[in-house]
Amino acid sequence: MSAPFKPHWNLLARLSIAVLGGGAGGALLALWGYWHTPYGQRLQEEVAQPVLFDHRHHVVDDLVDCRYCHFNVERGASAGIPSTQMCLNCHSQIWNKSPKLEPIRKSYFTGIPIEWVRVHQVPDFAYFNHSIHVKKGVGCVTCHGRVDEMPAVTKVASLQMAWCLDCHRNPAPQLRPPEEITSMTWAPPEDAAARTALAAELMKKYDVHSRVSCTTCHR
Amino acid sequence: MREPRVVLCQVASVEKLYDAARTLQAAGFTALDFYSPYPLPGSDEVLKLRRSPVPAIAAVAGFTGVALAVLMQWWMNDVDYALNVGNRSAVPSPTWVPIMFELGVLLAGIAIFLGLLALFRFPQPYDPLFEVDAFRSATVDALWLSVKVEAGEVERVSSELRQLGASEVQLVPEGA
Amino acid sequence: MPSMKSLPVIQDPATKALPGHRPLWQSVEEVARRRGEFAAGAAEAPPELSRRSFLQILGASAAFAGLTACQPPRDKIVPYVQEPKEDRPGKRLHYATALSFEGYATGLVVAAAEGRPVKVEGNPAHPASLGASSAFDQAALLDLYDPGRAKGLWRKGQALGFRTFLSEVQKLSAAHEADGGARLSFLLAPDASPLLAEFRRRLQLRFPRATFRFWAPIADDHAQEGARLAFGRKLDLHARLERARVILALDSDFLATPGDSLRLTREFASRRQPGEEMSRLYVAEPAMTLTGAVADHRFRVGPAEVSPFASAVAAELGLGKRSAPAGSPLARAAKAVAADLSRNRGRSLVLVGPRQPASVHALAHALNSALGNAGETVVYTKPVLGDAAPSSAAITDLARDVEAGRVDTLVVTAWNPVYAAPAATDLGALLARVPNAIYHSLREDETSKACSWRVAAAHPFESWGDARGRDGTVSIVQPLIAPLYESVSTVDFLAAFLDEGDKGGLRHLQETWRARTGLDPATFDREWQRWLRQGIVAGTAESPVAAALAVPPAELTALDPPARPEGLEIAFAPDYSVWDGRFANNAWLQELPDPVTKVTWDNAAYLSAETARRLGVSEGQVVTLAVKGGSLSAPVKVMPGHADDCVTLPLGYGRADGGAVSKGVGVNAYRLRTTPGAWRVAGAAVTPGKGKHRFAVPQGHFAMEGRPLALDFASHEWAHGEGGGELEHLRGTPPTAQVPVDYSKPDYKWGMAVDLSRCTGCSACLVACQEENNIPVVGAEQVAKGRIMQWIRIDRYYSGPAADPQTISQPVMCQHCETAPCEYVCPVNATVHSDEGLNEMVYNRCVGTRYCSNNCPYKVRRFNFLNYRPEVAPVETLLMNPDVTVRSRGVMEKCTYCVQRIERARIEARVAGKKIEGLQSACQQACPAEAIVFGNLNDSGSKVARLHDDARRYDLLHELGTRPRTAYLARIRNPNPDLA
Amino acid sequence: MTPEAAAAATKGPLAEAPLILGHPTDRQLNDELLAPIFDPNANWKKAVGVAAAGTGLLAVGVVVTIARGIGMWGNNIPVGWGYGIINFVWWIGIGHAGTLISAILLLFQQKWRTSINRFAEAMTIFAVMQAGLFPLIHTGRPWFAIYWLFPYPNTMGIWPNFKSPLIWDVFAVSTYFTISLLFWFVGLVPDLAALRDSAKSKVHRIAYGIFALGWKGSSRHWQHYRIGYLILAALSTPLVLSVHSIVSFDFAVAQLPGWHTTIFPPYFVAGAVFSGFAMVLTLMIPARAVLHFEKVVTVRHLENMAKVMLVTGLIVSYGYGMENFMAWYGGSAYEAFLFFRTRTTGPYAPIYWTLIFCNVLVPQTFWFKKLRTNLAWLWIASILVNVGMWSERFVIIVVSLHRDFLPSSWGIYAPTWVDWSIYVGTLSFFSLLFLLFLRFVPSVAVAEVKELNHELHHQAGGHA
Repeated sequence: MSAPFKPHWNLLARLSIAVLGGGAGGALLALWGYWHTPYGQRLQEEVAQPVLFDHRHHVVDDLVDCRYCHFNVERGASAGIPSTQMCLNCHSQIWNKSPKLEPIRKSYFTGIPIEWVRVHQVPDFAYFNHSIHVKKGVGCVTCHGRVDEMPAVTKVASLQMAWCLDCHRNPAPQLRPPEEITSMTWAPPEDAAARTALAAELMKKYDVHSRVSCTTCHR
Repeated sequence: MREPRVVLCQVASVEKLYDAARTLQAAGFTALDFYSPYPLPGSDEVLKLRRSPVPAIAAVAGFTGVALAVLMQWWMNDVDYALNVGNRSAVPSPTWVPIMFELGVLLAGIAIFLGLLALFRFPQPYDPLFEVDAFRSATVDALWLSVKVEAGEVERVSSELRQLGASEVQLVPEGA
Repeated sequence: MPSMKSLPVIQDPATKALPGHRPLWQSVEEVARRRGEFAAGAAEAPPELSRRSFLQILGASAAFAGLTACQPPRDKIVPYVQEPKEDRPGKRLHYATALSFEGYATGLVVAAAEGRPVKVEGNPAHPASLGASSAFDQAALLDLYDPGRAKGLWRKGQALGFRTFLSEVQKLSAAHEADGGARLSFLLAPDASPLLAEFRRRLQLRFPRATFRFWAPIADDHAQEGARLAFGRKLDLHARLERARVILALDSDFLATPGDSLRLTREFASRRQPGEEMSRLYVAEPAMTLTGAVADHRFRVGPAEVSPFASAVAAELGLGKRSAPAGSPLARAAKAVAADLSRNRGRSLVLVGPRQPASVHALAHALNSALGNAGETVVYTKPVLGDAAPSSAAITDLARDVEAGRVDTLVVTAWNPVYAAPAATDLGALLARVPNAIYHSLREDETSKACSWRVAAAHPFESWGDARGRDGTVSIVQPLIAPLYESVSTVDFLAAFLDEGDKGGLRHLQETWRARTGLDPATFDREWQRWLRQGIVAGTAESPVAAALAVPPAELTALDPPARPEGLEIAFAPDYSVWDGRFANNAWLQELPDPVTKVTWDNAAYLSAETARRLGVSEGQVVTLAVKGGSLSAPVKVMPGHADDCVTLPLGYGRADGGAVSKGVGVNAYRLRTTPGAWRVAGAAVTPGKGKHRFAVPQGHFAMEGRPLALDFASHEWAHGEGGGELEHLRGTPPTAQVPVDYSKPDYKWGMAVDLSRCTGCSACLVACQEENNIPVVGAEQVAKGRIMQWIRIDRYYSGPAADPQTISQPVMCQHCETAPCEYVCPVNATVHSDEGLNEMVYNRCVGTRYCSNNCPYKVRRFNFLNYRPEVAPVETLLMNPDVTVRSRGVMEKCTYCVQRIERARIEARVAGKKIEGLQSACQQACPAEAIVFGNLNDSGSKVARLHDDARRYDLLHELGTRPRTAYLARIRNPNPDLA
Repeated sequence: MTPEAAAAATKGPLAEAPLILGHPTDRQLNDELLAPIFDPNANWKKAVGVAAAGTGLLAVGVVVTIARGIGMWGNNIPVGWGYGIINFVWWIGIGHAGTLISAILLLFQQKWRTSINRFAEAMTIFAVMQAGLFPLIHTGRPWFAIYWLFPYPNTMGIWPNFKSPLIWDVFAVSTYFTISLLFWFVGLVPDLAALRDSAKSKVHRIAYGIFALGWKGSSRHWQHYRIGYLILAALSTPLVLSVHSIVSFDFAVAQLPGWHTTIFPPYFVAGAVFSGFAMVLTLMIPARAVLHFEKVVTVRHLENMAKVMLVTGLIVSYGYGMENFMAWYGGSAYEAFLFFRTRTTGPYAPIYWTLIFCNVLVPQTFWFKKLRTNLAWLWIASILVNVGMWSERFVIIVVSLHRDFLPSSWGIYAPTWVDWSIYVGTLSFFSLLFLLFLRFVPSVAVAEVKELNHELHHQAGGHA
């Protein structure tokens, strides 16, 4: 009776090989998968802001157009975060006593700006410009989602390069008529033919071309 | 005892080994195997083994690798994101060749290795044969022969083998 | 601090930064913090985690599994409390202002992003700029953000608030009023500012017995004196090179003259096209200069032989009889030059440099009038600096007064007298004796050490003022940002002695100008706005005066030039990088390769190979130069084309307390300048020393090895089409395996053309590029290792005899090859081609294999071998151009044709539904010679397209089949057949 | 009188010396060849200590490089590649002998291969491990390079550039390493089993038992094993040729004078084999003495290797000749300048002449049997050849780069202490691995030697 091993070693050996191989592969796969999960992309994270600002209320109830507060969206790279002054344009009249607006009044009188927390961020080496997108018929909702249904603004698109490329390669389906840019509810025609027709028309109208050269975004 | 038992014996030389095998086969015992420290010329014929599937495995894997390489390079650089790289945009491109070759070899090689493991049922550190202490010489310098027999015939076969000049004739204990 | 409450609307970016007005100041600070890393366009607050470390963690987390759960903290967004009216996040605002240099202003247009100046450009409306800018102008931005700037107001090491300072000065002035300021003395920087002149007038009224002296280390009082000799009064000379066909420059580096270099370069370049009207330049000078390098004939003469040469020319023209021994090469040259000059009466010009004695200047005036050039190629005006012209004597006079204890209060705005004054006077010790030595300076320097009061000066970009160009044109200097540190503008500083220091520069300015113009308030305000917008006050240029010789030419030619000195002569020269030393703490300029010698971070004792051989010294050997009253050990550098028996020493190095950057760089040539303002010192003894010095020179080899790289042709060969034939083989589409991509479809096909006939090698483009593209400075050691980062390289090649070679300089930046060799070797697709034919470099994709650089035949790629931006002060991050990614360690970079400008222009044009127009690359915009032209090759009407079809066009390394988008135009020389 | 000499004396000078001396039984062979594992040499520990210390240098160098940047090396513009790539190519080259010996000689049925192939394969694997280190650490941002170089679907939606020879390298080197490792391990299995079965101590039996995977020498296994092993060999043979061809593409595909050379692939491969055999000799000559393998690793083995070196050396020399001929015949001024001025008289001329001496002249001595069979000279020559091959890579990489098209951008390259410590570090790491190999793994293919023994004696008609 001199075998160096006992019979159950056979099972043991095969198991351990399976575990080692599977483990390594699994780890890599998990690592890769992470960036494709909502967590990795930081989607649907409700971010606490210094002021309890509710887009639903302002957009739906008060019918304030996006461009009223995001004044720069048609002219500049960044859409523009409203200044304290802008809040008070209305709130000096209405709700001017509301405790919810205390931070606003504080900021105005001390002159210390409100520090909002960033939700949509592209890396600094990616040069995104709002004005050109808006001018070429890309609606707010396309990237920012139904802000009018968000108590607190959350990210709905990954903002990863591959995601950008989808549209940059084939802009047509994402375009909408100029008057619908800020609309939260506009949808392209149901009927496929009409949809493509409109897309083609808009492509012409806006003179949109697909731009996928690196320097379009990286400089 | 339905389980067939294995009789194991050491044989002095290759010629003797093959004689013993042939006699046993003549007697209807075909479940034979030899054990030697290095491959024995002709053993395949004596044992009447079928052709090995290993070459087929290698071929399939190899050509898969080549095809994969072509598709990968073409799709990634000329379809999915067709960048203008120094105005060198020929399809098919000679630049595909190195990776076609490498990927083919890589897959073939890995397939052969895994194929062998599968064919051998490896890893298999334990084997009832190892219970026979003298059998350790099988990988060092001795030639061994094993034959599967019905429990009833162990004795007959053993004596047969001794007559054929085999030494160390023993019954392999049942796999615990 | 000066109050700025009354700023006009246009000034809001500055008001934004009002100190004590926290929020916006803070928001500037916020912007500041975020610029250190990959900087984005918008004006939100910084990521807490620096971009680089973020990327590294990202990479690491992918590399080593397990870190996957790392989520970068979220940024903050800090909006304004109140938007300024005209500023919007990401918008560029341009302000016209002016920068004075040696008293003369150059009009500038400065671009501000989020309220911080980020780019300096020339002001096309300004006669001294014509849209171009010099390396010094460009580098002013780095001075503005220099963390080593002087901060605060100090008396005897104790800090004074601005108010306290004012009241103290008030007391002081009151005390001096008693004796009419007899014991009060001013040592001022030369400045043509009308406002300051007005102040001086009022100060003289208040302190009739006070002394006002003007001083600068480098003054051209010889020229003034020469004019006095010739015309009986001091006059400014203005060359009109666009009219000159034959130019004789006697030891005159007119292409690098303060206040005038840009205009002169532009005019000179405009006449370097082949053809009848092409100008011819003769230069006689000791050391090779920018001007000498572009000369058609350069005569290698020591500083003392210039005068005999001049008289020889004069003699040939029948003025005076003194002439060099006939038959000597110089005599032959003089003969030919004279002949050429006389052939071009009224179209020729004789210029003399400040290094030459007054007699030579006088002689030149005589020649010009004799040749009928006065009023044609040269006009005279009354001196723009007027009484504010610097005089070299000032320093000795002052020293004498102080010595005699006649000065209680000394007010210094002149730049760093202690450093630049002759060692013998030991001004440092003297100033220490003055009870109240008040030094107003941008930086803490040698002089600050000696003075009891140290007052930090506000940078011109931070203060109100006015200034005049060399032709007299007035510009209003307006601030672009509130002072970054506690400091006082020159205006407020001098006003303090009129007890008006708190009135604010703007009010002083407006009151003075309202008074001068006598306009009614309404009109004045309109005018004022126009001045600010245009950057000039129209019609303020000095009008030419008819200058008749006060004495017969003969007398002038008879003036004795100083006798030929014995022994070795040392000639001092302002330095192309640090001038007289005032830019010594500016890293951009320190690392700017000297346009002639290519040396960075250094000066040296330059001499000819022959002289070196005779002295038995070798390149880099440290020698001791001794003259009467001073000695200095300096490393030797052999300069091709340098005259024999003399040494050239650039000034401005070897700073003891010049700031962190300048420390230990070069040797202090002022130690040998024993008489103030002296340009030459004779009888120098040279003793070879032991030490060996290693110069940081980015260019290693100066011969073309017979390769067709920087091409030039003599005008007559060119006329006979000999050159043209040769160029045929160097242009057009070479046969290559690849099917060429068709770039005619997209709207734009970017290309560049570089005209070697125009390029003088002045290197303004390098600094402009560095500023525009956030290019790091690496320091002498790294430069010596071959790791300089500038995207443009100005190659200098010598040909002909080593002792007296011809030179040519060739700017080389990325050629944007259509079949780029760098691209196909990159394993990660980090450098590829855009649909408009740009060779794109994607920093954030680069992993740094450096294969692209190896395969680049032009070697124009630059690699971040180390982290060349170790933690930067927040204020330095303000400098960054937000449109350009700041590259991290391990990343390749190179010229992008200013793609950020292209994309900005594209977006603005497309938003407005127009086509891109008037787009310039940074180098093109700065170039005074208009040698670099960038634009759209698909627009056949564009200048660049025309140049690509020019007969002189050729491609660098054409035979490699790289199809570069940058074309070169061969240089044409215009030699005198008689001297062939 | 040594046994070799005796053997040679008894037969005529033309008769081949035997591959196995004496008539050992399988058991004797087994015990002698496995002896180093069961009773190791007393000095082994000391040697390991030294090698480990040297490996520390490697660690230091790598850490400094990654922490501070490539700037810690001597690289610059124009010389973008320096020691990093020189060593990469050098090590890869050395790696080639192993696969060549074991695969190609196997296909050609060269019996003398058996006693040295294991040794050579191990050397291959360890050399490739050193080589593989460099492409990664020489990049500016290894933390990205380590995964961006592979084509995996990523959130950026972009892919590697398959036109770049560096990507070919990634595939070639990783394939080469994997295949060599498999080939080596497959060959090892029977010997591990032999170890398991001839070991005295339980520990050894278990340890080797695990790696033997349960091998019992069954003829049913030998059938698949033989064909599998043969095909692996058949695959490795072109692989070897491809790998160094691809490495040579790193240069040949570029357009730099001195790089853009069509003869590179064949002459890189020959050079690789050349240096590989040199390294085998450098290691084998002392090892065989220390481990007492004279019986199976006879002078004839060494001599054969010398012959191979002579041949490959001649091919390499031919390569040099062709390079120069083409530089002259091709009529490119840039090429001519590099070959006839920069290389021969430039600042790095001494290195160029070293390479000519070591790679062209030294191997010529192998024409003479006296020198071929003189172990001392063989050993020195092998070291000289390795020096020569290193210089060749230096000349190709640094000398071509430091003076290319535009004289204005010519530069000079000088390695730093980090360069040196990494280079010395890899040498030590290589030795360390080798020492471990000699101690714990049968360094001669025991099973194959037994098989050979078996064959020989059947031919000889004798019987063990």
